[in-house]
Amino acid sequence: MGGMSAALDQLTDWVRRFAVAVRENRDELTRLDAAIGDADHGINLDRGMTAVVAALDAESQPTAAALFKKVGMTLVSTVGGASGPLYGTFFLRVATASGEVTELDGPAFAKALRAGLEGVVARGKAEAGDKTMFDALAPAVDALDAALADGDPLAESLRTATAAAEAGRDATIPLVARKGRASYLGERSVGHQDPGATSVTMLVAAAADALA
Amino acid sequence: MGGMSAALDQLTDWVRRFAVAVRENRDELTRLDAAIGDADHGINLDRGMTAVVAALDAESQPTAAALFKKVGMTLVSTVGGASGPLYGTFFLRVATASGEVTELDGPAFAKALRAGLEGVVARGKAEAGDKTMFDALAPAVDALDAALADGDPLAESLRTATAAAEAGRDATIPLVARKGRASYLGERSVGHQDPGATSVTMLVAAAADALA
Amino acid sequence: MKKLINDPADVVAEALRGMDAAHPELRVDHANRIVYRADAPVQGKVGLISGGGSGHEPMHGGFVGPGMLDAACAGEVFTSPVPDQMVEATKNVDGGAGVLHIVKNYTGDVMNFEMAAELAGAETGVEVLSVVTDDDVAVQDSLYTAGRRGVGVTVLLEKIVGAAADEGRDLAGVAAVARKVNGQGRSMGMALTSCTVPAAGQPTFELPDDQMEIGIGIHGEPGRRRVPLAPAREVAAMLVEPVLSDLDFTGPDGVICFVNGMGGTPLLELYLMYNEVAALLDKAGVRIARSLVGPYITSLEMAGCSVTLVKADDELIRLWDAPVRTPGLRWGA
Amino acid sequence: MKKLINDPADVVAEALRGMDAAHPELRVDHANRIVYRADAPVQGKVGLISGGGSGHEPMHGGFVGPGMLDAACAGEVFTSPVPDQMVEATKNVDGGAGVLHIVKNYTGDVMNFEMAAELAGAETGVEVLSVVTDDDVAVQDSLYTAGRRGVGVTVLLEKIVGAAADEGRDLAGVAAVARKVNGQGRSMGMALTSCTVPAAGQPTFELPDDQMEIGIGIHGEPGRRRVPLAPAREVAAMLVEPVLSDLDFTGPDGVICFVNGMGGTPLLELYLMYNEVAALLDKAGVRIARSLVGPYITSLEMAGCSVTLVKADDELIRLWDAPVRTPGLRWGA
Ligand SMILES: Nc1ncnc2c1ncn2[C@@H]1O[C@H](COP(=O)(O)OP(=O)(O)O)[C@@H](O)[C@H]1O
Ligand SMILES: Nc1ncnc2c1ncn2[C@@H]1O[C@H](COP(=O)(O)OP(=O)(O)O)[C@@H](O)[C@H]1O
Ligand SMILES: [Mg+2]
Ligand SMILES: [Mg+2]
Ligand SMILES: [Mg+2]
Ligand SMILES: [Mg+2]
Repeated sequence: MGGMSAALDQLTDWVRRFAVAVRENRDELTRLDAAIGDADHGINLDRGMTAVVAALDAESQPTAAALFKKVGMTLVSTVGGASGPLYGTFFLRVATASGEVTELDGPAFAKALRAGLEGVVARGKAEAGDKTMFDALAPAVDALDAALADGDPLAESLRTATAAAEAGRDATIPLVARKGRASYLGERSVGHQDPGATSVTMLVAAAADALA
Repeated sequence: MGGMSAALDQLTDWVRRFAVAVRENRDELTRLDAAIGDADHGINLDRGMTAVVAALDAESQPTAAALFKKVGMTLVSTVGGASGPLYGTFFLRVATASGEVTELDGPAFAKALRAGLEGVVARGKAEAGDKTMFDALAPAVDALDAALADGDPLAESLRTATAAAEAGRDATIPLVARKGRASYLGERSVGHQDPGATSVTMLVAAAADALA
Repeated sequence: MKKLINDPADVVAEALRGMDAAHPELRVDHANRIVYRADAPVQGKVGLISGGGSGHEPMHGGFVGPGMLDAACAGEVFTSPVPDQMVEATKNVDGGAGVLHIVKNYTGDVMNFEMAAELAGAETGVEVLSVVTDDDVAVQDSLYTAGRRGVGVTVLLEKIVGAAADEGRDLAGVAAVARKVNGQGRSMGMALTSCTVPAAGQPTFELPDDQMEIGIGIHGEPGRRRVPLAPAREVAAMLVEPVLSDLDFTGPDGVICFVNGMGGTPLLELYLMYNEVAALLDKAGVRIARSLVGPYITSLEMAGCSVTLVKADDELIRLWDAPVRTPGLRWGA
Repeated sequence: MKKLINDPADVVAEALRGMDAAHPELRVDHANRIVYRADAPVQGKVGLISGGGSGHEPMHGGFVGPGMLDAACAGEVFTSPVPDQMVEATKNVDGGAGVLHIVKNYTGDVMNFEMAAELAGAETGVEVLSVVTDDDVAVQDSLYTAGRRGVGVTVLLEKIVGAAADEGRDLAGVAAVARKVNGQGRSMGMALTSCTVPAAGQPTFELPDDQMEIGIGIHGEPGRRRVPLAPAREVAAMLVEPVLSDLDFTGPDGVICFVNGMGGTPLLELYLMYNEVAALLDKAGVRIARSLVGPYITSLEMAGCSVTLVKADDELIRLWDAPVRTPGLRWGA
């Protein structure tokens, strides 16, 4: 394989690594949300990803579709708030796009991520520059497509995507929020990094680590 | 006169000086009450004595009985809490004991104060060492009687009485309160000076100043 | 001091204006700071008045109305009202059957109501009886002290006695019900934070972030002891145990269980505390017949709670269930 | 963090246990965190459900009962509940006439209720309509943002719509009343202090002793601007003016005027604020037809208040006056 495609255990590892990252950064994510939201983003995602890990521990999933559907359904059922439907819809769309397979090659993985991104947009109607998770996720998916189109292997492409997510995340700092709770602050949201953009960057980074 | 007896304007001055002392020490009295009570003794007495001064400004009183009755009634009607009935009853009894006169000699003034003290006891049932205003007022009245019996002039006797009140007030510090709100604290009331003993010492000191 | 007020000296007067405006079913005498039910006096019914310092809202003004008080006298914050107010209220709620004064056991309240009862008797000829509530087990009861404070039982008593008066009992009968409720009730309270008397401008006591006060009253006075913060489960035990060891609440009769908020504690936490209290009572073999959860006898913005139990036989339960229509308590008709 | 809780993770579950124990007239599904009126579903009546993050008590669980909601779904503190809860509640309150979802306009709440409505329709065939409250004038309404927040109007709407459902209107008719109330209502809030989310353990924002936040929501989020502390009179103007300039409340119809406490502000101050608000409305030629004063839609222990006005014609007043019997609001029968 060597970073050209992703087997089921690597995909599972992606999810688990994301859970670890959320756990480790729980307080940081919550602190970011306290500044421009309601101080629960880390708590919410951690509750959800803990439930996801428990579900994966309890029962191993036979296909990528089954894996991501389980992840999405569990997040929808345990997170609540904005991130529950957004992350949940993301994974449910990733599941559908992945199909009943046990391995995804680079283009298939990229296609699945793009489907997830489209789910986030369908659910939340965010546009570029609204200061949401979209602002990190969309550039990451674009970068992944571009890198794969350039012939880079999946692993390397995901590192490129992570860098794009990080840049998108950092670029949320000067923005005025126009979606989600932070939008209530108007100009006062300027100067703060969006919590959802931060967590979704961890999601992309976890993929780069797991699918290395 | 020269400190041998007290004319009506001096008696009025006593009341007014007490009002000034209460106003000046309002926060201190309230602070003492915060430690072992409910943080209102200075506020209460200041409200009452402000009303008293307004009443005396509005209408001058023809006799000692009329003067002290006005003071007592005004305090009863405006102070509330424990100190309203206690200070009110004190002045009402002083009024009755003074009689319809325009001047009180030493023994008559002392007799009036003792009647006031007895009113405080009748109303509040405090005994020596209960950590109340009684513990400053009773020694002051006793010292006044003793000094007058020794042949000291009224003015000097009131200075002696003030010293006795101060000593009584200071002696409340180590006591465990057994009456009033401070009694709820039990042993925790130890180490704090009683607010009522503090204000009543100002009352005696005001007499010493006014009747000098 | 962070408060929604104008001049601290005007807090009580202005709050009474707001109460008056918000409740057409009440009548407020602003000069005397008395809240009346609009239709007072009710002919033939024993009149019920209470009163006390302000800062404990909804008590007492919020408990004026059919099935509860006929009038409430508002003092300054944490300061007993004055006899003039009580005399005036007594006159205006007497419907010919006499008036009961419900007094919480604080030196100031007791002395002012005493003076009022003397004056009301002398000036108006209205028959007056007084009942003093003293249910706070945090305070040692003794002939040589001011005795226990009147706290949570006062709320339950005003409701129950209001129903007894509605039933047409005479003054002695109404007073007897009041004494019975007080005799069968006990309370214990705690604080997580102090409160700030508006005119004082700063917290009555300082409480470190990791400490709480056990055995507090309702006037921001410190409690019996200061202990480290503890989980709700342990706090509940610190409140329930002294109540249960002061009076036997077991037996077939059951209790009215009242978990009260001190003003700054959210309902979410009060329900959580109720859950702990109910579990402890269950373990102790005490049956809960009725319950009340919420901020009903408060201490300004103090965070904390108190637990009150009143042993209630069928008669008291019937009186408790009877209709009541006040801003603070309302059920039945 | 000073709270009467055990493990922060258990706050909502344990508070629901307490609510269940304290209110025999409610039924609580603890697995799904749903508060039902004990007799749900009511056959032939449109079912009303709402829900949202916890920490706003008594809303929504305290508004379940005859004349108001049939069920409320409790989320984690300040976090929307999940679709599973809403689907389950929808199934169990449907009495054959369909179910109305009352949703406060927050991205999370709207998305979760949207998913629930999709699922409920697909899974159960129950007819579902949704109405979203968005009354907070502190937030600019725009197609390009999340829009205004749903705050105080939600309380009044749940009461009025509850009465409309009781009158036997059909789902479309009940939803129409809900939209009318929301369209005619506006709110504005302020905070003197922050609140602390139990799981976060520290205040959501720091507010210096001499500052307050104007234009806050109900989730401890900071407001639109931070200004120096001001007297109640000026605070009232800061809240009333933006409300009045967003919608014309003058005219013969009058308003329901709701002064709400954020959780940590005592009733004494809320009545004082009501007095100021009433004076401003009088000056502006707005007639108060009905009023409500108290902590009904809270933000944990936050000190502060909000003002809500709903323009109410005879129909809405009649529905407002209709009997309601819930832990949080109770009058009439
Ligand atoms: N409409 C939206 N589209 C995409 N992302 C959004 C939208 N609204 C909010 N978000 C994301 O959700 C994050 C907040 O999530 P969280 O704190 O868990 O939910 P809540 O705001 O309900 O408390 C924001 O930082 C933002 O990235
Ligand atoms: N029974 C009593 N007899 C005499 N003095 C008393 C008694 N009870 C209280 N006091 C005095 O009253 C003072 C408190 O007065 P104040 O704070 O105005 O009233 P309250 O306790 O009602 O707030 C105490 O410091 C004490 O000196
Ligand atoms: Mg959040
Ligand atoms: Mg005092
Ligand atoms: Mg006092
Ligand atoms: Mg949230």
